[in-house]
Amino acid sequence: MALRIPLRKVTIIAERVLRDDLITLIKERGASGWTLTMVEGEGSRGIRASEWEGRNIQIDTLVSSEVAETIMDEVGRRYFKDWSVIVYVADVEVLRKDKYIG
Amino acid sequence: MALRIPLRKVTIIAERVLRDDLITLIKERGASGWTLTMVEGEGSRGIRASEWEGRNIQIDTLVSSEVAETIMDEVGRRYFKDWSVIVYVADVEVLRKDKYIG
Amino acid sequence: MALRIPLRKVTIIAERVLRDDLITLIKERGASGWTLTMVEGEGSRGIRASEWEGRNIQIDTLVSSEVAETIMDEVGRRYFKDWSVIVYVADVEVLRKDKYIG
Amino acid sequence: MNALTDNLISPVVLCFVLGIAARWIKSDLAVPEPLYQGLSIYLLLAIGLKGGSALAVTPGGDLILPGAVTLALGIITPVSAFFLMRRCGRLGVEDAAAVAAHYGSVSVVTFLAAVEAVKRTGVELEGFLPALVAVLEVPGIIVALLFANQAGTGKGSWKKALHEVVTGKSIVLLLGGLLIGWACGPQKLEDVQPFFATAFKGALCIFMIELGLAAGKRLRDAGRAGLRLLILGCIIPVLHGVLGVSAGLLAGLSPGGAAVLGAMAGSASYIAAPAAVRVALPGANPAYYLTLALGITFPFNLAFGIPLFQTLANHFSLWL
Amino acid sequence: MNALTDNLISPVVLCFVLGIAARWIKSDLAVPEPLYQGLSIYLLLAIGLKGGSALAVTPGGDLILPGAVTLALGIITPVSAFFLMRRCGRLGVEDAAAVAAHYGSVSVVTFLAAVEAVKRTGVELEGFLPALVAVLEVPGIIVALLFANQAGTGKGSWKKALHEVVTGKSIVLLLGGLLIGWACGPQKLEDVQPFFATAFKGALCIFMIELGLAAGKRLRDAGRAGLRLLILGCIIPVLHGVLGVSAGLLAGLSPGGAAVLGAMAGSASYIAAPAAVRVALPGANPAYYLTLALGITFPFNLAFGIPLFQTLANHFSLWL
Amino acid sequence: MNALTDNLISPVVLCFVLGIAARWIKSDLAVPEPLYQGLSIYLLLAIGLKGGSALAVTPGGDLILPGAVTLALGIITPVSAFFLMRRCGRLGVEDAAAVAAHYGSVSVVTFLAAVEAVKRTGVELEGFLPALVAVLEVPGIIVALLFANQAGTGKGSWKKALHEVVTGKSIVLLLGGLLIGWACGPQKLEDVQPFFATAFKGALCIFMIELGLAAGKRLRDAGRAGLRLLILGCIIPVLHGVLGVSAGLLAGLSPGGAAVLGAMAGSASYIAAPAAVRVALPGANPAYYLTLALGITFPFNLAFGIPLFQTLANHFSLWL
Ligand SMILES: Nc1ncnc2c1ncn2[C@@H]1O[C@H](COP(=O)(O)O)[C@@H](O)[C@H]1O
Ligand SMILES: Nc1ncnc2c1ncn2[C@@H]1O[C@H](COP(=O)(O)O)[C@@H](O)[C@H]1O
Ligand SMILES: Nc1ncnc2c1ncn2[C@@H]1O[C@H](COP(=O)(O)O)[C@@H](O)[C@H]1O
Ligand code: NA
Ligand code: NA
Ligand code: NA
Repeated sequence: MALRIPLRKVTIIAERVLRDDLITLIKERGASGWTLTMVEGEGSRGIRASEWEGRNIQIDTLVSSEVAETIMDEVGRRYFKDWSVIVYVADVEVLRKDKYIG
Repeated sequence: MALRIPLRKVTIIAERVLRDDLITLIKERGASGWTLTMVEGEGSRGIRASEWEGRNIQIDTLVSSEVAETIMDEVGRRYFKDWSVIVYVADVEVLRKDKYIG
Repeated sequence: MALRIPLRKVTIIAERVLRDDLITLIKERGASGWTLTMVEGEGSRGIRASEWEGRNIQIDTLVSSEVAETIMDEVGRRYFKDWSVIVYVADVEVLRKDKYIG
Repeated sequence: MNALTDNLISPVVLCFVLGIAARWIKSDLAVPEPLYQGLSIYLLLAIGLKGGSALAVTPGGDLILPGAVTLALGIITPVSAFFLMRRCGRLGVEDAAAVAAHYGSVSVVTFLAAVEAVKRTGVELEGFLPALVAVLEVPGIIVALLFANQAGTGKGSWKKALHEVVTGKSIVLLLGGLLIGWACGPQKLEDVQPFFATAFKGALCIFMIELGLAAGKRLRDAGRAGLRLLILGCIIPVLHGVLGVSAGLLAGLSPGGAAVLGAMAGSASYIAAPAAVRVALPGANPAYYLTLALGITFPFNLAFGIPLFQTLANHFSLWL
Repeated sequence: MNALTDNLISPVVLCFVLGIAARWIKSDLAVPEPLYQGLSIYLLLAIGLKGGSALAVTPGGDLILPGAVTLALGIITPVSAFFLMRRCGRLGVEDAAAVAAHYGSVSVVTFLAAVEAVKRTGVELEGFLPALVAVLEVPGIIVALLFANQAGTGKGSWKKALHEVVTGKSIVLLLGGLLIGWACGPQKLEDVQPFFATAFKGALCIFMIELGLAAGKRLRDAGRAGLRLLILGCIIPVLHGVLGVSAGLLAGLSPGGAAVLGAMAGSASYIAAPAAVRVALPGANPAYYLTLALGITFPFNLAFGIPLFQTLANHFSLWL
Repeated sequence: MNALTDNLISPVVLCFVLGIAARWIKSDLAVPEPLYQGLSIYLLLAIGLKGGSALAVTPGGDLILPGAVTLALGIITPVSAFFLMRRCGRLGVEDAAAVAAHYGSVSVVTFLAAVEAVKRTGVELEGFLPALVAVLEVPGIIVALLFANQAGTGKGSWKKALHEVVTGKSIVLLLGGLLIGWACGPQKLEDVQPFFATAFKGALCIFMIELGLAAGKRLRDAGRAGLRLLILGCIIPVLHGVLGVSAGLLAGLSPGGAAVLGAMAGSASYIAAPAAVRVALPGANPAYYLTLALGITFPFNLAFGIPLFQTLANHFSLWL
């Protein structure tokens, strides 16, 4: 059986202007990688600058449970008031690289 | 610990022409938001108009368990016969906005 | 209640050059479909040709638990040493098509 | 024969062939989708502007007969395509209607290729022909969808399909361009001519590469559609083309204009029609209509149809 | 009146109208984002090159007064916009500052439309005007953000906002183009003129379609912004425009140049400003500033502002 | 020295510098990927068409010697680059082979810059040079990959790498363009010249901005590659360039043509080679080959290599 580590996948969907900030944030809080997708979306907020500016971004990062906790809390604290942002988390099992490279 | 609500993430992958219809459908059934990604794909159906028309769309919506139920059922009923569509659902925990904005 | 099958969603994030290879691989190992998204990302590896070549790809495929196992193992074995690739898996419930088309 | 190869050896046609060849050798050549969409915006607007500025200097009376004849073609061609597909093609009602919608409408690129071919022979052309493209684009699709509706097989949304056709970007840009061109007239358009007129044929080359890539993909599927359909994909354009040429000459068009009208009538839409058909007739199999329109009839017209219609128009015109 | 309709009946303006109309009938017409971005790179670079090559042949002394006057406009207009929005528009400090940043900066497309309008009347224009666009782009945004900062409501990052404005692609391309154009001079630019100069106005048409689509979206929201703001969206451009025209004439610009400077001062930025404001003033409601800049003031200037500034510049110049 | 700055002060080169500068100040300027891809399709096709139409009017015999000499360069340059990288660069077999593949192939943009530079001096050029670009593109990559294969370190798929090179879009468009241009001849190409020829140099400017942005990114990594490699990245182009100039003159090319062939030989591919190398030699570190090709050798050639090759070609030709 393939060897896997249970991790948490934190997903952040946000306005495009926050791109660099969010990447810095998750890396500072302990994420070793991230994957970004350009998306569109609609949520509870009204008209947003991003409508003109273009699409939203979705950042997925695979992290440990504790790192997930810190990232979510930090994103909530920094961005929920003024920005169009949502964050959610899910369980995933990640294939261990060392087993194959080692 | 960051406060989170357990929700269901419903994912619909479909031909591009269904875009507006699907968004209307999920909003009518109770979704408060959605995120759309342009994707490509292959499934059990053969040649599709969308090959010429371009890529598929993927719609993710975070909803309660009951809303997920209704949306999935409705999508299946309306589109499974004639269209290239799949739907699946997964568990996620969404960070509560009120805790930060309040 | 909508009828659903519990399946595994295998997600592969990789350099763009591996696109055709990976699709062939997952189909050979038993996947009946796949969905591909263009993404960007950063991981444990350093500079990659893909920086110049452009973005990464993300392939999601809904498969049975056993197929998931084989695909993950195979991807790890073939690509983990030399390529920029990660693989993870999650649980999802997929709406059964036959119930609606039948 | 000489006219035939002469028609084929042009940058525009050869770029189409390059696209097919690239697909064939499994090259990674691809025209990015946003660029392809940008080019189609450009081409449609350019055609509209050109036609519109010609309309501005054409007496209204000269347009009535050609317009009426074009409208008639838009009603007759889907009907004949439908019955041919039912009888000879042995398709079901929904599939036949879907195919008919494509043959009832018009392929803008076939129109352009015909205009080029005629111009290369030094023959004069009516400037208002792009306006006829706009006239021919919509009715055929509607007529064809009526068949499926009548047979009760159209499960898709009619209202949405109609909206799709009428507000589709190809008709909006074509009509919009016609109106702008007509309102501005040739003089005020002069500033934008280097972009929309002079650069036009080169831009068309890039577009043709993508069409070639797409047609190449379809050609590989052509086998699956069956010999029966393959043959129909060559007969229908000839039939409709002859009809178009004759109608054009009777309506008083020049031989060149009649040849172009023939190419228009003989062509099958692969931009406006597929979108509308997918919405209105989701049960119809795209393998049929896309393969026929893009994989067979378009290359057929490019290679054989257009020179044929030119020859016919020249011969027929002598009898009038 | 005749001058007014004459100003409106041009391919560039009508393409904007086409965009609005397409949005209105819910057409699926859309300029793909990469193409839109590509066009904006092209337009900004082209403007810069043109202005730069003019700078290369303009004695430095001729630039001091117009440059100083433009800088002054960049400081005065955000102040007046801020107070009008606070008093008459009844907006909060953050929202008023956000709107002021837009009116303090300049809309490049309004500039282009004004240049076209003046050229169509056969009047000569100073070639260095694009350099004034670069001068006017940044200061107004900074002044406006200072208001919010002073009031302590700017929760966003100042440093990042400043970086955003100064290294934003619009200023980089404009300044870069100016420098390249200046370094190369008219002669060395000759090779790239067919692309950057001759094709310019046609390319602008495609850009205008997208602006029309975006403005059409905003126009639908205009109701929500309230009548009060709607009226301000028409009064501010007139006020600033008159200021700009007068300042231009006093600085020794030709009537044509003064009219263009008026249009610049009267315009509201919708490329550089929104990005900076979103970063610096995240609490400000984009509904206000985007609707005003793109939904109201831009079309207003296109239709009424520019001909008004032309007329005023002609009249005022007689008194000097 | 004067010739040097004169070479550098051109819109094309300065747009490259603008790209580097924009990256340096962390501007958000970016050429969207689809646009960049579209531009590369355009440039390659345009080069092909031009070369092809020249081939149509060149006697076949005139091509044999230059073609043979170019092929020889395609075999010699990867070998010399491989050994220099092994010995002086102290790279492993796989990394050295990867770098050699880049130096063995040709950079299309360096070719274009060289053509421009020569033309600016008023010197005539052989029209068939683009055909030599096509000849030089592929063999070098294959030769270089053979080294790794022989050493048994090439774990990647050989077959796939070969397919990648031969059917890669750059070779398909170049060869396709050559064939189309040759089949059509100068006359039939006239219609597409405003798009493919007149607009060419302006479009190249936009492409150069993106290359500048990419090179700017690489320049920041250049430190990591080590001084040793930096120096090699400047020595190899000179070495290969001198070889190319001499070979060109011996093959009977004009001094201008020989200078261009020198620039071609001295250049390192950064479009075709990286894709093939990534597939064939996944273990090779892209930091080496991308930094050398795009970060060092390309700017080096643009600034110093091309004027050097021009001077050498002029001097050498006097001795013949
Ligand atoms: N219920 C939801 N399901 C999926 N995506 C959502 C949902 N709510 C918000 N989003 C995404 O998050 C972005 C910001 O949401 P908001 O801050 O609520 O405007 C939206 O543009 C959507 O892309
Ligand atoms: N097993 C699968 N795994 C992932 N995506 C799938 C799968 N099956 C279908 N899809 C996606 O759903 C779309 C429609 O599927 P279908 O209706 O089966 O043709 C495809 O184009 C894929 O994007
Ligand atoms: N921790 C992570 N979370 C999310 N995505 C990741 C993570 N690590 C790597 N990736 C993605 O996988 C790609 C390859 O990773 P790597 O092989 O580690 O360079 C990256 O470019 C990212 O898109
Ligand atoms: Na037709
Ligand atoms: Na202003
Ligand atoms: Na070389």
